[in-house]
Amino acid sequence: MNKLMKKIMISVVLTGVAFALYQNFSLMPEYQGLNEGLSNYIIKSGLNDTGSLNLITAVLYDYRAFDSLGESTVIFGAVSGIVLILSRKMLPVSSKGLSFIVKRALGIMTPFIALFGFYVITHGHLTPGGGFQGGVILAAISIIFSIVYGSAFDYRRYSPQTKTLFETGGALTFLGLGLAGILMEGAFLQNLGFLTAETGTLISAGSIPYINIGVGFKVGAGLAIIFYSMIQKTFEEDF
Amino acid sequence: MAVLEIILVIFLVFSALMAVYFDEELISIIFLSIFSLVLTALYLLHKAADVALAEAVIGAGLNTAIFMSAISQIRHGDSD
Amino acid sequence: MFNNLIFIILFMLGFYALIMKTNLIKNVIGLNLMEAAVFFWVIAFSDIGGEVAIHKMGEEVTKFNDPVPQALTLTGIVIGASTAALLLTLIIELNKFSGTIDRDQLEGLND
Amino acid sequence: MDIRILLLILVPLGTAFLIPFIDLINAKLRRFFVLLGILLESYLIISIIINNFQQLKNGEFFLQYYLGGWHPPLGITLAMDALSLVFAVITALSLFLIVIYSIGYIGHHEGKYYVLYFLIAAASMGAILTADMFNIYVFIEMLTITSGALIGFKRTQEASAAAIKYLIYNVLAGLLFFLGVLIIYFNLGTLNMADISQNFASLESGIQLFISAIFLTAILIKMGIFPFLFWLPKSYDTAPSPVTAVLSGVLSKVYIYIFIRIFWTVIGFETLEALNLNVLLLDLALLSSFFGHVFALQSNNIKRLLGYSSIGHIGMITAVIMLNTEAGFYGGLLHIISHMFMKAGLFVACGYLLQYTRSHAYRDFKGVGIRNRSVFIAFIALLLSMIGMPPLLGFASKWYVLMAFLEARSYFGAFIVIFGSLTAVIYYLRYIAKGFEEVKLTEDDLKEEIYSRPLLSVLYREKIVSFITYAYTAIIVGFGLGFRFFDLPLRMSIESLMNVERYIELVLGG
Repeated sequence: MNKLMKKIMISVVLTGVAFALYQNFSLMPEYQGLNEGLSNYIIKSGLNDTGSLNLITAVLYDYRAFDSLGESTVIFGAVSGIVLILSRKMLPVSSKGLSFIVKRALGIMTPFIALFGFYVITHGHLTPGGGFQGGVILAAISIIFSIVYGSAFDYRRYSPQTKTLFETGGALTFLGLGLAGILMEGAFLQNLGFLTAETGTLISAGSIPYINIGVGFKVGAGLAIIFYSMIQKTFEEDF
Repeated sequence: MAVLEIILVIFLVFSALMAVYFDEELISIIFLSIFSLVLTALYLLHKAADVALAEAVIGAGLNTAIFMSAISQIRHGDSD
Repeated sequence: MFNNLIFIILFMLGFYALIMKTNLIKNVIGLNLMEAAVFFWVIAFSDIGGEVAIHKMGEEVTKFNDPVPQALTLTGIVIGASTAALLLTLIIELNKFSGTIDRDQLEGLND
Repeated sequence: MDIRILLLILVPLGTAFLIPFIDLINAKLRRFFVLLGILLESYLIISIIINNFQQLKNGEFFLQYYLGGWHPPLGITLAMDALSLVFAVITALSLFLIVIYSIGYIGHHEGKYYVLYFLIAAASMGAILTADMFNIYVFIEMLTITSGALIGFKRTQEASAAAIKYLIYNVLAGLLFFLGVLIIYFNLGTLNMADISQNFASLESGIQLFISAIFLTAILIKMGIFPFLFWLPKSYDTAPSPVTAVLSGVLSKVYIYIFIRIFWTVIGFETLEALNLNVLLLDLALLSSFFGHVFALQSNNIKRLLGYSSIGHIGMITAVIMLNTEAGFYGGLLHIISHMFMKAGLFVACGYLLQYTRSHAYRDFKGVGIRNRSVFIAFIALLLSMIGMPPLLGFASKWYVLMAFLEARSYFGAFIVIFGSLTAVIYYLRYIAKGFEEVKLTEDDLKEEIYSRPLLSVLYREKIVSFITYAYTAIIVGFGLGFRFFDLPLRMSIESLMNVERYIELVLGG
């Protein structure tokens, strides 16, 4: 009875909240794009300013690069927290993994997945994608390995220390490029002018591709660490 | 275009409903993954390619893997 | 109008799962649904019928979709994924001690 | 363009990034490195104050930094006025003291602990210094994730449950904040705080109300005001003592700063008044304060009690700030400073006192005062300051708060201040009396207790821990005698807070 009352009350509250939200959202005027302000400027002169064809990458790694630094710091913090909470000294000894055919097929596919990941990372300023998306694809390789070959395979090849090295290396690359911006151009995370080449080529857009590479390594290694920390306990019980 | 969008939106709401409705966690997670895929398609329809790519790799790929690895080690019922 | 309705349906579904479901994993799923609802609304609202905000070499496009909300949403998606991972980690750790992930049973165990 | 305010964020961030490297090379260097980082941070703060002291005195203090070389409203701008300076100084001082305390307290997983700690430092500095709405969101999420992980640091069932609760509430608040920022962007096309402030009045009142309500919900959850206070005591209880000191000493104050920035600088108090939200908020905050003190009365756990009392004090601070008078700001800001030192000091002292007890419960508090007499006296001094005894800092700040309430003829507020002090006398005296109760323990009992407690609370360097407790007590006593010291910075910060046009002009024009 008590539970039913609670359910009814919460449903009433939820309906009320939904109604209030709907009322308020219908107040919002139809968005027609803005004739002045941030987005208009970026659409007009984003290409000239940054040399990046992809304007979203231009926003992420040039106009608002500090946000991206904060964002990768959030992942760094999450990784540290997860490793702290789940740290166990147990080495994951694996199950045998899937069948021979699957392993062979994956062996053929892996280079292409890695290639796609690197493509997404390095072409962040030309096509959709960038450090974050490509980094997740790289982490996915690690995840697929642990499913198909059994978890110890990837673990033995790339120890947690290596992954940590990649992760902090990526973060420090980002920070270092920012400091280089202070030294060479005068402001933190300013686009490095001397790296700019002809627009539309791979080595254009100043420091954006290099930041992308740093972020890609950071995110990939960090997410792989998260995944490996989370599957460790299963194997502890297998003993 | 509009028809495709409506179909996708119906799928979206349906998969979200199912993800909430089922008590079994595994089914919920699979529906959440489907939800992310449909959302990816909708992002593409709305001309947001970067967000679509991010949603595809993070929402449908990584989140599913993390959720699965979480439920694979959760024991039920035996409180000690 | 249409998008607002979808946003509210998804948001409320997520909120319902967060409040009413006692299973902690379902709560995290609810949180994810709420995040997805917000991000979907942002993208759908900022769609003004233009092209993807990427220049193509040798082509002049006059109308782009606003790139700034998309960049902000990307940040939000990544942050949401890392919070979900941290929450699930804590749930695993909680389950190791209590053997349950049911909120009602946990209330009884704690105090 | 003053690079030091950028370095205030980058130094802790770089320290956090480098600690895993140092761990790989030689883990013994870590502690030295941590100290180096925090000393550099303190040096930066001190040099900012000394170099700009004249401007500070004339009320012209303002520093800013354009990230990426983009001038506002295009890119992200860091801005520091007198209000941010006051918050940055007290935050840095707290962080400095608690880092030294952590060196004495944390004996396990030190590497990851310091990484998360320095990320909190970087994020709180960032949230204080930035002048960009979305940047605040990023830093808030950073604070949420790092502090959530640290609440689960003890790795017990209670700690994990508390951390999950904390994270769910705070992620929800962060999501609402994101929605609010995006709605502002869709209406005004900008993310710079000064630019938003300039144009906010031109919006329709319905949308103004909507945006204010969303931000209000988000920040009230973060601060722990009445309808959303349920995550707070549990997480304060289960986190290790230095983390609790950070949570109550730094995080809640950073959220109050964000609250002030958003509702005075960005949205503007006139808007709140026009929407009739200020009266509602004032009553809500006072109610929250009342409930905090009442819950504290029935609490049987010292750390949870301190958490409830934090709710009471933060509600009081919010209420007195909501009066929007000069006296209100003076009392509120002074009480923020004094509460920061008192609460952090109390948690720090608790970490020392509760090292030999099985739990934080009331019955286990027996005999604590006899075993560690000098630290317990410091603890009592801090408690008396919380109550508001005359020569201590708590008295001065509570006096100004009371005067502000009486001046504004808000008698309910004045009643809450006195009620808080009176209930505090009751619930603290209980613990002081219990602490001096004689306990007959044999050697074996003591040994058994030591081995039964979780490994993490073992203190390695008791001297450092007790020294920091004395330092906090010295601050309370010293500044309590000389609370006029805060007169200049508080007047400066109130002036810069009330003068929104000047802030807009400096951020956009400078």
